[in-house]
Order: sequence, then structure tokens, then C-alpha cells
Amino acid sequence: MENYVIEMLNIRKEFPGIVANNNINLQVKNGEIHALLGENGAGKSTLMNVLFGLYQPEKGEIRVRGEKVKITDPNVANRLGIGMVHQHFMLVEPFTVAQNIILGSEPTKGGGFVDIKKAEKEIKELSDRYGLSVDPSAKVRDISVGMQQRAEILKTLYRGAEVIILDEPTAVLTPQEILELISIMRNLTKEGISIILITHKLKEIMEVCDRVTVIRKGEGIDTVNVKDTNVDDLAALMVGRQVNFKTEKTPANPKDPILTINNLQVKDSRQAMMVKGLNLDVRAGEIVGIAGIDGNGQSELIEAITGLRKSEAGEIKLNSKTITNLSPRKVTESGVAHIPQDRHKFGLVLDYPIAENIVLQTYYQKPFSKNKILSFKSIYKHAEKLIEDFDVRTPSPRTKARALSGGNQQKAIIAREVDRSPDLLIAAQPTRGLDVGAIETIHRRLIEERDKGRAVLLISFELDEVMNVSDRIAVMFDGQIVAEVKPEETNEQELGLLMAGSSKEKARQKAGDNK
Amino acid sequence: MQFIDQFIAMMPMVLFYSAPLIFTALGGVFSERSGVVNIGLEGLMVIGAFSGIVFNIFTADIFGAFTPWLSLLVGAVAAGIFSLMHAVAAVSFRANQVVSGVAINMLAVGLGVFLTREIFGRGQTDSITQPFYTRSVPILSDIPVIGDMFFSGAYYTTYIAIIVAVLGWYVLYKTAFGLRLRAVGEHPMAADTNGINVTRMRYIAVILSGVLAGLGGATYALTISLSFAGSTISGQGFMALAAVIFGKWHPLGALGAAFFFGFAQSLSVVGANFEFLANVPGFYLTIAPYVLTVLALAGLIGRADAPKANGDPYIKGSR
Amino acid sequence: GSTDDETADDQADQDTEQNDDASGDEATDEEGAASDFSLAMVTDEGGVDDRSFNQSAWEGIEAFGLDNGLERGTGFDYAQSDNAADFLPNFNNLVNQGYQLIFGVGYQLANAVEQVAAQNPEGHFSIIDEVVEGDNIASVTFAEEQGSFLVGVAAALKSESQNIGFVGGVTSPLIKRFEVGFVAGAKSVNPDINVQIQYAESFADEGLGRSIANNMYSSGADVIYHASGATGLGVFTEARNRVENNPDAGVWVIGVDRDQYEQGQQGDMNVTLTSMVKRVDVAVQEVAALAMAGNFPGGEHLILGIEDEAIGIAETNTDAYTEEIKAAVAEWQEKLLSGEVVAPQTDDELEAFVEGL
Amino acid sequence: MMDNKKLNIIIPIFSVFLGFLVGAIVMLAFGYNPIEGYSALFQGAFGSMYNIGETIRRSIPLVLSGLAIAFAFRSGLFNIGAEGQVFVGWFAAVWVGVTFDLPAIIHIPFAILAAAFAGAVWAFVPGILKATRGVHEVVVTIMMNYIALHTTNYLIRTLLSDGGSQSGRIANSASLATPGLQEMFGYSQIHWGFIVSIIFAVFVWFFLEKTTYGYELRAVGFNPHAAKYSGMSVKRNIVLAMVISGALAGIGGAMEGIGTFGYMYTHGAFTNLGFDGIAVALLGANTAPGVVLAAFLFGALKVGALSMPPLSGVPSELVEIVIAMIIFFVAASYMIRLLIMRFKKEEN
Ligand SMILES: Nc1ncnc2c1ncn2[C@@H]1O[C@H](COP(=O)(O)OP(=O)(O)OP(=O)(O)O)[C@@H](O)[C@H]1O
Ligand SMILES: Nc1ncnc2c1ncn2[C@@H]1O[C@H](COP(=O)(O)OP(=O)(O)OP(=O)(O)O)[C@@H](O)[C@H]1O
Ligand SMILES: [Mg+2]
Ligand SMILES: [Mg+2]
Repeated sequence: MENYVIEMLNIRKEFPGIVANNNINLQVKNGEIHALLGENGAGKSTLMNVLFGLYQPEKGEIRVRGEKVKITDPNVANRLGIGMVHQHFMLVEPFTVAQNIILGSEPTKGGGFVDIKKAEKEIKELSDRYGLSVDPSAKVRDISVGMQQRAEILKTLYRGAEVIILDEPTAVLTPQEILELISIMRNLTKEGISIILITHKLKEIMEVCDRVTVIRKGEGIDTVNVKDTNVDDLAALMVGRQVNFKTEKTPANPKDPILTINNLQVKDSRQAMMVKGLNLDVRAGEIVGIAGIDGNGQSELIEAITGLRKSEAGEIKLNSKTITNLSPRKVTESGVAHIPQDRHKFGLVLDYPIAENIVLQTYYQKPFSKNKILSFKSIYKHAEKLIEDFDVRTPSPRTKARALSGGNQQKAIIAREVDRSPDLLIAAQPTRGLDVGAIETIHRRLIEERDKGRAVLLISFELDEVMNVSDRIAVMFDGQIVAEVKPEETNEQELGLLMAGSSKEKARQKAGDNK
Repeated sequence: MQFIDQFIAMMPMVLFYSAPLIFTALGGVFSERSGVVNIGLEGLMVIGAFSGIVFNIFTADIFGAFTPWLSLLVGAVAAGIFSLMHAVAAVSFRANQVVSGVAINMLAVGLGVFLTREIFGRGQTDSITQPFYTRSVPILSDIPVIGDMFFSGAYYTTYIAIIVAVLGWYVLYKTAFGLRLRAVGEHPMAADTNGINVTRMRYIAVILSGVLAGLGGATYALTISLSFAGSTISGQGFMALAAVIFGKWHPLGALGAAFFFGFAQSLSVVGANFEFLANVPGFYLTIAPYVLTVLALAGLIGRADAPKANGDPYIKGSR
Repeated sequence: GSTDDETADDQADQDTEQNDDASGDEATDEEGAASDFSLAMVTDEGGVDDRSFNQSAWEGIEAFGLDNGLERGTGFDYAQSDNAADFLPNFNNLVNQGYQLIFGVGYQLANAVEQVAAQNPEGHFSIIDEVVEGDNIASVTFAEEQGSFLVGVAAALKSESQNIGFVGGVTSPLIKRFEVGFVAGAKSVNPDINVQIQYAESFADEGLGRSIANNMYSSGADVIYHASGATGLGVFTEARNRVENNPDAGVWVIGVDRDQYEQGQQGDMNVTLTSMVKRVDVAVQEVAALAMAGNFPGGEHLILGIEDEAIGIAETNTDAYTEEIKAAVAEWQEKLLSGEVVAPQTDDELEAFVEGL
Repeated sequence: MMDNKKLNIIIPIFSVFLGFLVGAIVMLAFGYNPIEGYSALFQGAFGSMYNIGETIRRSIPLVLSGLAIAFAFRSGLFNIGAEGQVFVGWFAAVWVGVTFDLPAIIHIPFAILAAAFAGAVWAFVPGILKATRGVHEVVVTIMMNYIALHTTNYLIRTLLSDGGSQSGRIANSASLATPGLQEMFGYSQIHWGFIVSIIFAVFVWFFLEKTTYGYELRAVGFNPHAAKYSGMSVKRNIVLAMVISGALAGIGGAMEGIGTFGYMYTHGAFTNLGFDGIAVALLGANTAPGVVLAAFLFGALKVGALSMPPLSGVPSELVEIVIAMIIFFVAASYMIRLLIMRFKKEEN
């Protein structure tokens, strides 16, 4: 028989109301990268939380290296050499990287005094060994998402993990960071570590994984060898129907500019200049994708346009009327819609019903309220319509936003924003963390909006999204637009280089050589 | 120079006034750093004061000069046990922590006075015969100026309070225990996934806050009121809570805040001695401490961020 | 073991006894003798066991009740107020229970007495420490200024630094009488004596009382008279602490309302020089006697002072309260009784008084 | 699984029951007869029209201070300052009551308005400091409580009397107390304030649940970031929430000023109307109807407590214990949920 390092057999996990896992089997071979694939809410995180001891299954058994085990809490998991990097990072923001890594198994000398020096040394060694570069003494709140993730991985290694679970690690990474992560994963497996990788990105699976287990709506569907399968079959397995990836779209016919930005300068909360004299315009009927590595001023740019952040200099015009430093409400009223990056922080009031979330910017207007009095009748009528049109999967418009899956939360936000028929639609990371099904719908929506003659500004760290959806790609680097390219005339490599700051020419011929 | 003299004269007041606040505020810091809001400090002080006094009265003949020290201990233990209620409600039963804090406050006063009536047959106890006394520290008190200001005519409890504050800082910021405790208050789920027992940490923190608030209450009773009644602890717990926030949830910050309050309070008393204040209505001096605090907050202190998870019960597997 | 402890213990016994009665375990031993007269009192926020004038009033009522063979709960009783809003309900409860004479103890109850008296014209009411118009109301106040005057004399005689202090609770005309009388008395002994005066603006802040006393002693005072309820406990703490550290510190406290000797006990010394004793019990019994005899002083204002033995000063601390002081105080007492000297009650009167010295 | 609506009703009732249970145990432990104790309590609270009147009267200010705190909580703010706001409201109402001479239809609303304004001003300080400087409202409100206590005492001495410890009585035209009503309730202190408090309970409910203002306030309370994103002014809403909360507490003070007492006296300590308001608000789950019920329960217990010593010899503090335990059990309602779940399981 095979030597499996992890075996989860007939696992069943219920939550009040739903069965998140129903008789799921998962068998991970020693030293392999095993993918776990499924739609939003399919039950992947739950299954892994069971393996990591955060949840206790109602049924089923777990074997580690053949041994039947009971994983009652993360400590047990750690002792069994199982480590997990969670979908929502488990890092304490005001702590340093080192403090986060050692937390719970701190090296101490007399009087419980934490020997931070020793810890930082050990961490340095680990990160050199696996090529996970981190700054141990930096505070987590000050470092990039990529480094945060490397810190998370180090956390597991520091505890001597031999099996590492990565829950949607790439959802939050830039292309460069994804490449790094992939090579890291390879290093790890070389060192005999096994990896369970949860991702919605089929290409990644094809690239790094050995085998993949697909689950759908809490049921285990199948486990297949990656070399015996392909993207389309996987997608079909996962969603239960054929999915088409190449988002169909007719060429754009841009009209006159809607958004015009001249020499814009914006500082971040730490008073560092993040947008440095940026120029950009977006025309009616086109989708402009901003490609760039996280932290090159994208967030500040969006916040400046939407009035969430004050701009230091320069001008932002909408339909040739200036909207520089207007209040968010004024900006919204003048025809801008915004799908925010962080849907939980900005996009939704998680404790409000879906319906009330859907009128978040319009509640004070007729028909939703008349002279300051809310008309729940029309609010709910409206909500039901949008839920219908945008196929938001929710028990009822009265359900709290919190209880929806990220995918459906996102659909609700898009419904809200698009429905205001804005002149400019800003979509920041609109498909982050979503499954292919959801992604497909959302991309289709963006294109529909374009075809209705709206200007769409798409910010994404995912190159194929940018390339698939945009009509024009503006590359952002160090607070400026350093290049504009047409998707059909470029490739990921060139974009990658541009995003890394090399000039257009260089990038061209470099990319050219490699072709 | 009158100012200097007055200033020197003030210090002993500042020292005895602040001590109970320091202890109690430290309790608040520990509790809230672990993510458990504790507005029950007032009630915990009541329990500390009550049990300290009662113990003192009944054992003075037995323990003589040791009585106040033992009373202090008893007050701390009693309040520590009492704080278990808050822990059970807030940690195990996911209570709204403000509510259970309010309950603690009401229960403490009710119980304290009820028992006083049962034991003494009236609303307040006798005066204790074995209180703490101010002492001047050998040698140190001989240092010019400094000696007079800090080392003559202060209670040992005050020095203990200061030491405990420094200790608190060390524990919270230098030890593994402290790292875990703060982690639990900032991001309990992260702590949990690192194998830290959130519930246990929070229980410890809350009980610690009880012990410290008990020390605070007992200190007040054994150094200032020397007897217990329903009105003995009237607002000190809330002042301590203010000190916690004023001090930005940092042990040394709380220490500073407590001294600030003591200082402002004494200033309002000593103010009467200054000619130039002689014809200012006493009322202005009376409110001065509170106005000063508000101004200080608005001016220098400004924004303070509570521990992220402060007030949220931790429920495994929810986000 | 001071006199006070004993009264306190008796108090305790009676309470528990009464509890038993209430819970019916035990029959009371005074049947039959009851006359048809009945009296009761409503406490202020201090409560019946405040070891101050509420308690004193209750002791008066009890004494009167027992002397006249009345029964607790039918012949005499009290109602406890935890809050100013309880005053009127308490009165009404007692009225409904049929008590014929009801005392309101403390100036805070003035309004309540006024209302309840108006609503029950046939009932008899009495307000202590305040004056209220009404044919069925007997207002009883005390000449605190007289007692304060005498302790002022004692303070001046005791003070070596000729520097003394007064700590007031919350500023009010009542407390003013204490302050003014005290100053007048002291100045009559030595017109140049220095009197420090400070109000805590609280009756329940021992800490503040302590700070004020600390400040007063530190700036030279050696005798402090307090009229500040629990705040005064802080004054005693400060004095006791000073004596503990230096047996010859020579600092003294003058208590108020009742003999606060017990608060002053420090080892084998006692810092309570004397106390300005307000015999509310005497006042209550006097009014009760009149009422029982059928000539209730309705609509009258009784001012009880030294001559009625309703105001006195404690002489418990014989070590500190020397014969000379006793003698001198007695002298001034005579002057007050004879009307040769009239103790001032307000700042203006005080001014005039000091002019006259 | 049981639906929340049912639970939200059952839990408070269950908590009240448990609270009384603990009280009974304590009484037994100290040799009192719980039945006598509680029947005395009940007598005192509902025994006659008079007692009912008193119970209602005692609840009136608690409804308003409870609403004040609930209102702030719903907007994500903790207003420990209700205590001080009650003081200034009480003062303002009495001041209007004694200094003006107007027909009742104007005088009473004017007095209430003044109280609301005073409370609002008092709460504005912490509000603006929080909004502009990020200063934690809890510290500031605690300080404002003491400032209110001493300031009103001072003003009573200087403005409403010459050095006295009590203001004069308000003009009858400003009084909410009418002989007719009081006679109907056996000469209790009941006054028309109960109507005022109900009106404001309805107002708060409507304002929070039905208006765009309430929608904004609740949004800010739940998630200020999303509120800002969607164009609401977080700062403005914080200030607004504090101001309205303060106004409600101020009106609570007015209920004492022109209702129960008809004057104001210098206080040696806090009234606890504000602090009890915290308990009332939380017992009422921060909803207007809940607050009204919780306040009534409080009123009944506190008035009933007065009859316990005379009728049963039980010290009135026992009621404090009962109240505290009720609040405690409400806080720990999860415990009760579990219990109920357990029963449910055993049923099926
Ligand atoms: N803590 C929880 N309480 C209640 N229900 C939960 C909880 N966590 C998950 N669920 C439910 O279980 C189902 C599976 O959730 P899970 O997080 O495993 O999905 P997932 O596969 O990780 O989705 P995604 O791809 O979006 O991360 C979801 O539909 C959700 O409704
Ligand atoms: N406490 C909870 N109660 C109910 N459902 C939950 C809970 N926690 C998670 N879920 C649901 O579990 C599913 C997966 O959770 P997960 O955190 O993976 O969300 P998601 O869809 O991945 O969104 P995102 O990762 O972008 O936040 C989602 O449907 C989520 O709403
Ligand atoms: Mg997941
Ligand atoms: Mg996800």
C-alpha cells in the first residue's frame, strides 16, 4: 500500500444549518504538493481546519503516517508536524515578524524572559535555508502581504512542520510573489515536506501540483493526477458544468474621456508620497486595467479618486468637471462607483442585512427614503430585484451579509455599484479569493458595463485577469504610469518586467528574446 | 521659594492618593490587554476594601503589626476570587463584557453593605486599629529635597505599587507570558492557531485584574478610610479605568496617569495656600483635577487605540 | 472598649433581635403595656446606623418608645432612605401604617415633610435641622454655632501654633453655622489666631479629607475641626498617622455630631480632642413628650441649644481635654447661656462679631 | 434550533427568575424567610395604587438614562457620562422652572428642552474630542461627571439660592406633577413624566430603526470604514450620537427636576441614575422597548426594596444583589442558551 503522510477518511463536519464536509476523503503522499480544489463555500477551509485541530469532525478518522490520531487542537497538529497558513492571515499586527513566528513556542531564558535575539538568529537560518526572505524585526503591520505570508510559512517551519497547509496563498499575491512562492514550495518539497495547497487558480495547480482532490458543496468528488488532467476538466469537476475561461468580448470602441487625471500626488497615512505626479485617462466604453505590484500606489490612487484620501497636488476630472478632494458622497453622486479591495472592511456592513447593504450609498435618496424616513418596502423590493439579476446566493434579502460566502458578498457589492449606472466604475481586485464560476460572472458583468458605454478602471494584481478583461493596460510603478500597452500586443513576461520598473524598450526585447 | 515648598509638601499626598489607583489601573491593563473589558474594577475594589477591613478588625489582636499586610493579602485574594464571576461570564459564556462588569459593580456594593449589616449590625464597620502608617525610608529619606519629596512620609504600599507597575511592564513586554497575553487581546484566533489556550490566558488575566484591583481597594481602606461603608469606594474604580485608557493600556502609562490624577487632586487642595488663588472661588479648584485631565487628553495624549480584540468574546472558528 | 463600641454593640443586638421578631421566630417581651401613641422617623441618605445624627435620632425614639412601653413596629419605627427620592415614599408608608408623629431627620427632608404634612393635615410631623412652615409641623434646629463656638474656644486654647483648621463637607448654610461658630469661638480667645478653612464639597471622600488635613497640618495647624461626615474620617487618619510617626506631634481633631472618640484612638493615645455633640435624641424625645402630652408644638420652630442640653461638647479624652480647657469652656458656656455672648451664624454676623472683639 | 426571537424573550425572563433564585438563597443563608422577603418586595412595588405610582415614578428617569446609553451603544459609543448629563439636565429644567413665568403648555416643554440642551452640551465635549482628536469617550465622560456634580452644586448655591443647599420650588406651570394624578395613585410622587418617557422611547425606536439618521448611526456603529466609504461623515455621526444621547439623559434629569422633586438640591455624591441607566440599557438589549421594560423592572425592585426592612427585616441591599444577578445572567445569556438547547435535545 502507498505511504501516505496524511489520510482523512470519511470526514463529516456540520455547522448549524449546513453540512460543510460530508464523508470527504483526502490522502496526501509524502513529499507531494496536493491541491484541494472547490468553489467558494465548498468546504475546503473547513476540512483543513479539521486537520489542523481547529474544528472537531462529527465523523471520520485521521491518520498521520499510518497512525490513527485525534487532533484535538492546533498544539496536537503542531506536534504531529502539521502546520497551516490560513486564508486570512493569523498574524498579530503590532508584533514583529519574529514575535509572531515564535508566539506560543518562545525561546526563553531566566524569568520567562523571551530571548528574542536567539529567536531572530534561528529565523534567519530557516529563511536562508528555504529562501524565505523576511525582516524578523519589522512590525507585521509595516510589511508587504508577500512577506507576511513568508512569515506565516516560517511560523510552521519554526514549529518543525512536515506537512504544510496553504489556504488560498496566492489569492493575495502579486505575480512576482506567486513565482517566488512556487519556487519556495519546490524547495520545501525537496526538503521532504508535503504541501496541501488550496487555490481557485487552475493554472497554478497544473504548474506545481502532483495530485488534486476536488470537492463540491461539501462532497468529495474525485482525486486525480495532475498530469492526467487539464484545466477544463478540473473546472468542470469543480463547478459541475463546463466553464469557459477566455472571457468573450468584442473589441472596445472608446468614446470621449470620462476620467482624466493630471499630475496627481497622494501621500499615504504615514505621510510618504505614494502617487507621484500620475497621469491617466479612461474613456467611455473601455476597460483600462492597471497592472502593478502591490504597494506602488494603487490603493492611494483609488482612494484619492473616490474622495477617501486627500490628494496633495494635481487634478482629477470626471466628465471634465473637477472632483479633486470632493467628499466621498459628492464623488459618488457625480457618477463614480467603486468596488473596494477589502470587501469586509469597506464594502459591507457585515451586520446589516443584504438589502440594507445594497442601498449603502443611496439610502437617503428617493425612493428608498422620503424626507429622512426609510421606505423598507422599496428597499427590499429593489434588493430582491438585484439579488435576482446578479444571482446573489442568499437565503433571503434579510440575511446578514456576514453569513454569505465571499463570492456572494462580492456579487452583492457589484450589483450595488453597477446598478447605479455610474459613468466611471472602479473595480479593485474584484475577483480576489473567488472561484472560477464567480470570476466568470463578474468579468462578464464588467464587460457588459463597458458595452453600455461606461468607463471601467480595473485594478488587479492578477495578470491574466488584467490581460483577459482590459482593453488597455496601464502599468503602474512607483506612483506613476510607466507604460501603456494593448493586451493583444503584450505577454505576461513583458508586463512582469514593466511592473518591476524596467523601461518599455528593455522589457520588449527581453521578453522578445525569451520567445 | 513658596512654589518649591508647596511642591515638596504635595508629594506625600500624591503618593498616598495614587497608590490605590495604580494597583487598580494595572489590573485594568492586564484584563484589557487580554481582550476582556473590565469596568468592574470599582466593584473589585469594593470587595478588596471590605474584606481587608473586616479581616483587619477581627484579627488585629492576633497578628498585631502584621495585620495590615495580611489584610492586604486577604483583600487581594477575595477580589481575585470575586473576579472569577467576570471571567466565567466574559470568557466562558461570551457575555457582553460591559454588562457583566456593571453586574460586578452592583453586586459588590450590595454584597459588601449587606454583609456589613449582618456582621456589624449597621451600615459601616468600626475603625481599624491596625492600619498602615507612613514611614520614612532609612538613608534615602536623608537625601536633600528628593528625600523629603519621595522617601519621607510615604506608605510602603505606594512603593510596592510602583514596583508592581514596573513588574507589570516587564511581564507584559519582556516575557513569553506577556507576549501570549497581548496576542490573545489583539488577535485571539492567531494565538489559538499558535496553540495558545485563549480561554486560559483570559481567565488568568481577569483574575490578575481582580487581585490587583483588590489590592487597590484594600490599600485605600487600610491607608485612607480605615473603615468600610457603602460609600468608601465611590468612583475610584472609574478613575482607575480612566487611568488605564489615559495610560494607553500600558502599565507605565497607567502609572503615570494615576500620578497625574493624584497630582491634580493635591494641587486642588494645596491651591488654597497660594495668595494669588486666595480669592478664586473654591469651586474652580474643586473641578480643576477633572478639567486638567480633559485638557491633557485633548492636548498631549490624543488618540489611543485599545487592544484590537478588546471586548469581543472569542468564539472558535468564527471570523 | 470605648463607650461608643458598647452603644454600637447594643445597636447590633437590637437589630438582630428585631430581625427575629420580623421573621416571627420569637415573640417580643413587651406586650400589653403599649399606649396608643406612636412615633417614627425617616432617615436621610446617611441611614439609621450612620453613627451620627440619624442614629442619634433613632436612639432617642427607641428610648422614648421603650420608656413608654411602646412596641417596635407598631409603636415606634424608622424608615431607611437610600436615596433622596425615597423620602416621600417613606413618609407615606409610615403615614399609611398609622404613625401619629413622624420625624424627618436632616435638612434634605424639608420638602418631603412640607408635602406630606400638607397631604395629611391631621398627622403630626417634625423636621430636624431645617425650618418648614405648616401648622402640623414642628421644626427643630440646633444652635450648632454655640457648640462650634465652644470647640473653637477649646481649639484655640489647645493650639500651640495658634493655627487651627476647619474642614467642611458640602458648602451649605448649615455647615456654615459650624464654620462661623468655630471661628468666632477661637477668635474670642485669640483674635489673631490663624484659621484655615477648606470645603471638600463631598461628605464621602476620605481621600480628599485626608489630603486637606495633611495640607493644614503641614502648614502649621495643630487642631482641626471637621463637619464633613465620612470625609472627616480622612482627617482622623491623617492625625493618627502623624501621632504614630511622632508621639509628640501634638495634632488634634475635633469630631462632630457625636462623640468621635473611637475614631481618634491611636495605640494608647487618642487624637480626638473633643466633639461637638448634637443630641438629636434629646430633641426627638422633647418633641415626642410634648406631642404625647397633647400639646404638639405645631407650626413652631424650636431652636435647641446648650440650655436644652441638646448641644454639648464631649469630654471623653481627659488627657488632652485638660481641666483648664474645661474650665475656660465652661466660662464661655456661661456667657452664651446668659446671652452676654451671642455666637454668630453667618459670615456677616461673624464679621460684626470679630469687629466687636 | 430555536429561533432567536423566542430566545430574546425567554432569556431575560429566565435571567430574572435566576436572579430572584439567588436572592432567595442568600436570604435563606442568612436566616431570613425568602417568601416574607419577596412578598414584602412585591407589596412595596405593587401592593397598592400608591406603590404602583411610586414604581412608575422611579422608572421614569431610568427609561431616559437607559435610552441615552442604548442610543450611544447602537452608534458604537459608550456614554458613561449619562450620570453627569442627568445632573445638568436636572439643573437646567429647574432653572427654567424657577426663573420663568409662563403658561404650562410652554413652560414644561421649555424646561424639558433646556434640560435636553444642557445634556447635549455636556455630551458634545466628549463627542467632539472623540471625533476630532480620537480621545476615548469613556475617560472624558467620567471626568465630565465630576465636573457636572460640582458645577451644579455651585450653581445651586450661587444662582438658584443665596448660599443655600436647595433651589427654590419650580412654578406650578412648570411642574409635571398634578394633584389629580397623584391622588389617583394614593398621593404617590407619580407625575406625567411617564408620558414623556414613553414618547421619547418611541422617538428613539423610530429614529434608530426608521430614519436615514438612524441608518447612518447604526452603520457607523457597526463599521466606520464602510460608513466612510459609502459617503457618511463618521465624525458628524459620532458627535450627533453623543449629543442626542446626552439630550436624552438630560431629559432624564428634567424628570427629577420638574417631576419628582420640583427643585434641585446640592448633591454630596452621584445619583446613580446614569450608572443604573447602563444596566437598564443592556438589560433591554439596547432597544427602546427593552429599555422601557428593564427600567420598569428596576423601578419596581428599587421601590419594593424600601418595604423589605420594615415588613420582613431583610436589608434593602438584598435587592441590589438580586438586580446585579439578573444583569449577570443576562450578560451570560449564552449559558442559558446552552441550557435551553440541552432541554430541546432531550425533548426530541
Ligand atoms: N464557522 C462557521 N460557522 C458556520 N458555518 C460555517 C463556518 N465556516 C464555514 N461555514 C460554512 O461551511 C461551508 C464551507 O465553508 P469553507 O470555509 O470550508 O468553504 P471554502 O471551501 O473554504 O470556501 P472558499 O473557497 O471561499 O474559502 C460554507 O458554505 C459556510 O457556509
Ligand atoms: N462564522 C461564520 N458563519 C457563517 N459562515 C461563515 C463563517 N465563517 C466563514 N463562513 C463562510 O465560509 C465560507 C468560506 O469562508 P471563507 O473565509 O473562505 O470566505 P471566502 O468565501 O473565502 O471569502 P474571503 O476568503 O474572500 O473572505 C464563506 O461562505 C464564509 O462566509
Ligand atoms: Mg476557505
Ligand atoms: Mg476564500
